[in-house]
Amino acid sequence: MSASSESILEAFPLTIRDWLASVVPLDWLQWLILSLIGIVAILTVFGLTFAFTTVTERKLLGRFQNRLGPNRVRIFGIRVFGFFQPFADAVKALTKEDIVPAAADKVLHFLAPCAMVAFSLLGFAVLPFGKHLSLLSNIDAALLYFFAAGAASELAIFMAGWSSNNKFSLISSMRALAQLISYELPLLLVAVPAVLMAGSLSLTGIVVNQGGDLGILNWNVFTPWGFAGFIIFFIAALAECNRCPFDLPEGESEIIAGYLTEYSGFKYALFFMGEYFGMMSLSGLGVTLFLGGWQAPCAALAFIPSYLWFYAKLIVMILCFIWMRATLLRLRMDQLMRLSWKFLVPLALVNLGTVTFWKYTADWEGGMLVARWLIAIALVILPFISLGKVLSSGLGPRKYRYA
Amino acid sequence: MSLSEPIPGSTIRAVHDDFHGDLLEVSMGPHHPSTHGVFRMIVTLDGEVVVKLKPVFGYLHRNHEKLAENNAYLASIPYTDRLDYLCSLTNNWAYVHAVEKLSGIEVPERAEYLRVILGELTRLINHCCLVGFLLNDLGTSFTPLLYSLRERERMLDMIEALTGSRMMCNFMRFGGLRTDVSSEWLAQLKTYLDTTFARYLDEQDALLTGNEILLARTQGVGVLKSDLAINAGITGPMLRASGINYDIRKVDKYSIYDRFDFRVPLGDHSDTYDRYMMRMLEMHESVKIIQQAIKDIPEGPFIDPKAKNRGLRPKAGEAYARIEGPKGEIGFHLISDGTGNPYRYRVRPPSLINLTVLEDMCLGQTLADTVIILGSVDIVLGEVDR
Amino acid sequence: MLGTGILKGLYITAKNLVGSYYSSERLTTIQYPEQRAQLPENYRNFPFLVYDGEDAIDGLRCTACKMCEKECPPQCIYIIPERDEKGKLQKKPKVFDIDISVCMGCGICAEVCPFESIKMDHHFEVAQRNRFAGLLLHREQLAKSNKYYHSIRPKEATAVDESLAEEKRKAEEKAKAAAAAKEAAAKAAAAKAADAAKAKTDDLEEKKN
Amino acid sequence: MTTFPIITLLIIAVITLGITAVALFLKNIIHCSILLAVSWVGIAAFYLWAGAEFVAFAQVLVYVGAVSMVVLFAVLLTQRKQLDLEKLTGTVGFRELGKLAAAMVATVLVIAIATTPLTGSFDAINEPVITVRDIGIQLRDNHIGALLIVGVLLTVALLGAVVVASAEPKTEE
Repeated sequence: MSASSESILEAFPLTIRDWLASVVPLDWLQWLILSLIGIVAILTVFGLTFAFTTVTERKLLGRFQNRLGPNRVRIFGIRVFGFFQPFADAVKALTKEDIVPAAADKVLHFLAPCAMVAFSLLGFAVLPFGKHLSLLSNIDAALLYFFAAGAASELAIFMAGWSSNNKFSLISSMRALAQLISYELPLLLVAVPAVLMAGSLSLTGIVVNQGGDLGILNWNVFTPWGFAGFIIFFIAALAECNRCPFDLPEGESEIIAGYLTEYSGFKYALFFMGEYFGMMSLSGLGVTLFLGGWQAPCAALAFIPSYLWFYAKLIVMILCFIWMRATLLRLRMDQLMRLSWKFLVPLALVNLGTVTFWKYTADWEGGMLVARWLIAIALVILPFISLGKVLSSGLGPRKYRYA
Repeated sequence: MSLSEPIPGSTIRAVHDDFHGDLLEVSMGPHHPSTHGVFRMIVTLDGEVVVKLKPVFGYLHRNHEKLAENNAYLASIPYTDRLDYLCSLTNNWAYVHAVEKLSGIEVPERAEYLRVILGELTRLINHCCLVGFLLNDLGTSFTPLLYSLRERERMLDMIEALTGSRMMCNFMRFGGLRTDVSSEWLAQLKTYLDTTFARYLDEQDALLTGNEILLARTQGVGVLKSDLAINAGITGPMLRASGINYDIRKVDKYSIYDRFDFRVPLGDHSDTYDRYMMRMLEMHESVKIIQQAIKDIPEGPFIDPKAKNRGLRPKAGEAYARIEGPKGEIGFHLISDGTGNPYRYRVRPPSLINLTVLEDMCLGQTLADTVIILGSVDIVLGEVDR
Repeated sequence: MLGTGILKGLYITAKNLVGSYYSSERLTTIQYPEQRAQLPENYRNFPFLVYDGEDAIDGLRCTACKMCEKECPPQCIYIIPERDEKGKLQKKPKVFDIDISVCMGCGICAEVCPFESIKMDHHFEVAQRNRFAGLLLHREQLAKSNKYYHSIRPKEATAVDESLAEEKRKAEEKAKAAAAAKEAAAKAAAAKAADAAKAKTDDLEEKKN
Repeated sequence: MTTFPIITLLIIAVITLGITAVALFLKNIIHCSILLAVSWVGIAAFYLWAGAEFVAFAQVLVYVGAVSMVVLFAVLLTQRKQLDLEKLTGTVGFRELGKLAAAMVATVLVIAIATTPLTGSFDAINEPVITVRDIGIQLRDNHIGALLIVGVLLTVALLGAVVVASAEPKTEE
């Protein structure tokens, strides 16, 4: 993408930032202003996205279930199909009484939601939102930073579960820890192929590697190992942010609200903010690794600024999260662990094999290219089918006799 | 109290044990989102595995039977609506059936056909409700439950147009029904069953019966061995899921069920998945029965004119009559001493009796499974506590 | 193959999502305060008293026979009949209270009432601020005109009116017949009396001659 | 990473040591283990200050992500009912033994610090910025043996854990 063909919109946010920074005399103060503007930009964009994701989730869930979502909130008489709901929720969360159980561990009980939101926000620092828009674009171990930031959120959940001094919270924090640790492995393993192909750990490098004249076909998701990797990534991301088929830590029908039981008021809202930020940062990573980050699907559409493409793909992935939540049942704890250790991790390891095969046969041409694709697809499908058979052995719809 | 020996491997041991660590006693209390009403289970957990489960109920006891002893026979018909408030027409039918047997009242042909139609319609409502609640316990955020409730609402609207109230129908009288059923209502029911309900059944089937997570969560969970089922007096879909062919419509051939050909599904593995499939397959059978009944329903009186409803004084004696309710065998045992009030009025509640084996099914399973097993037993607290 | 069941489930929910936007078959939500569901005619909620003519209290059909009070399962009806100055029972209820916090809307009172005077209402917004006084409806609040009865239950109201008219006609015929019979009897009695008198006068004349 | 003057090094050192000290003397053991995890983040800050991002992020990922969980699980599962500590540590002999062990560890540390030749001045850290690619190449060329052994060791440990966990106890039918 040569600079000349860039639209003025592309670098527009940068010009504002540099103009604002130039106002300040001292250089270290300038560095401070630059990073502050970046942080404020991310917080506003993703804060608003969080607000409107909650309401779109409730409206979409409603539509999935053939009912209308919330449409009653009215500001100055305008109803806008209920999209003022997040502001009403915010006011409710702020005004609700914040009950702390007497026997609770006050310090941890207070720190848990703050830690939860803090850790899930850390992930946004390295995501390449646009061609030039990335807060810490000069870090070359960006992917490792992302997983380091995500890994600490288990600490927050444990603090919440333990400090509420409630049996259900304890069970649920145990479940949460086991689930998060066991699903971090497939998440890491499935990110390695993208790094292998791009040759660098930095996320901007991975996105640039997915560019090229073929446009959409260059994205990782349209290679055999990329598609398998994206499916595993999606399942692992669902588990990492406690979303539907894996929302055991706060399985409503079993242990009420799990580690959230003893929280109310703004702390409860903070937990949800943490969960949604985690969901957005993970789908941001998914978009960067597999869906070509800020790459436009084809050269003709390149005039739309790159950060809009990133945002569109992010929204599509969040809608898939909501779709999963509307349909899938919840797994039991041991099945959840078995799915990760006996199904996703082996598949991810095999995926490493396919990607090395894919990389070292890059120069096959013509007939050999078809062979390359077939072998790669076989390397992905066969283990999936055999492991799938092992996993669901003895389960299946049954024939019934009639008396 | 459990009739069978504890399942091998489930460690029955002291709650407080320093070496193995304490067992966790959790009260899934009367105020719990998935206990279908005010029902409490004191569950002792070893990690996630259930070691002991003590059901506690009685929170919804309304003294139904003593009340009936002080009321006239006609006056306690509306109270039977409130026994199993999901299917009030079959409760009415069971009570009216018992009083007719006690006082020897005849029921005309058309009334029998109408009773079968309404009874099977109530079975459809109850089963589609249960399938929705069972899957709601499994964790989908309300989606299959709301599809079921949408269909149930349509059926309840039809019942409301006929009897005046959605759930508290109070529609059956000794010797027949309170009012006649118009032919447009029957035609509307027939078209509804053929089109919308059939589509709902296929959708629910496609959405859930092949779903891998449902298979994993329900197959092999909460197994109820057939000998334990017989000893504990289990009836209804739970018994047939354990492979025992006992359906009162076929055994007693009461009312005019011998004129309809319908099949009774049986399960082989007697686990939660079979109990869920029993209800799905029974729904198909009930739709068949209703269509046959609508096709050849005769004209004639909807109630036996000679039957005395108000101030009925059956001669002294005693009678027990039962019908195949959606949850199992619901029976009424009436003892009359010749006066206007029954001397003794006893209800055989299928939910309560099916609930007695809950602990045997849950031993050795995890906490998450107890919720689904309770859901598959299909209890309604109005009937359990009376 | 693993996963096909889940994909089928996802397809169904997607179909419902799309369906809910255009087919009214799927989207069944009624926005209650603005839109109202059309109540079926047989719908019953709480009882009310029907009165004919204009004046609510005089036109009441109820004759305070206390049949409904006796038959009501939760015993929530309380009737005191009117007494005239001499203390003789009148065919009008002085006090007719229904405690709708106890009433379960079963409709047995409407069924057993021989005079078609108590019927089941369609009005369901009965919330009150005060649980005791507010929900104890007196005769004035219960009484509603026959025209209102026709508006909520057209078929049933017309059937009731016909049966009442027919009953009235039969009653008049019986009254006419009874009146005719009385006259006939009176005439016959008079005739008999006349014959007897004539016979007596004949005896007197025979004795005289 | 831009090089930072010596002051930031002191700040990080003070914070980390402070947190670790507090962690040692707290009564509530859960608070201690969580503060321990925070002190590991402090150590990662040292690496960041020195410009070694890879090691810093690895440190946070491994320690704060996984090892802190192991510590918390251990603390949780062995939660003693509030027994008084004297009875636990047994006779006085143990206390003497404890002091001896502490002294030995201290001497080893002091020798290690004394003998390592410190590079020139503290402030001008201007060594070439090592990118992850260079680390990769170094690992591939000079330390390939060590890398393979560690890789095999970890895989064996992982598979061993999976096999141990997957073999349900035979008693369960």
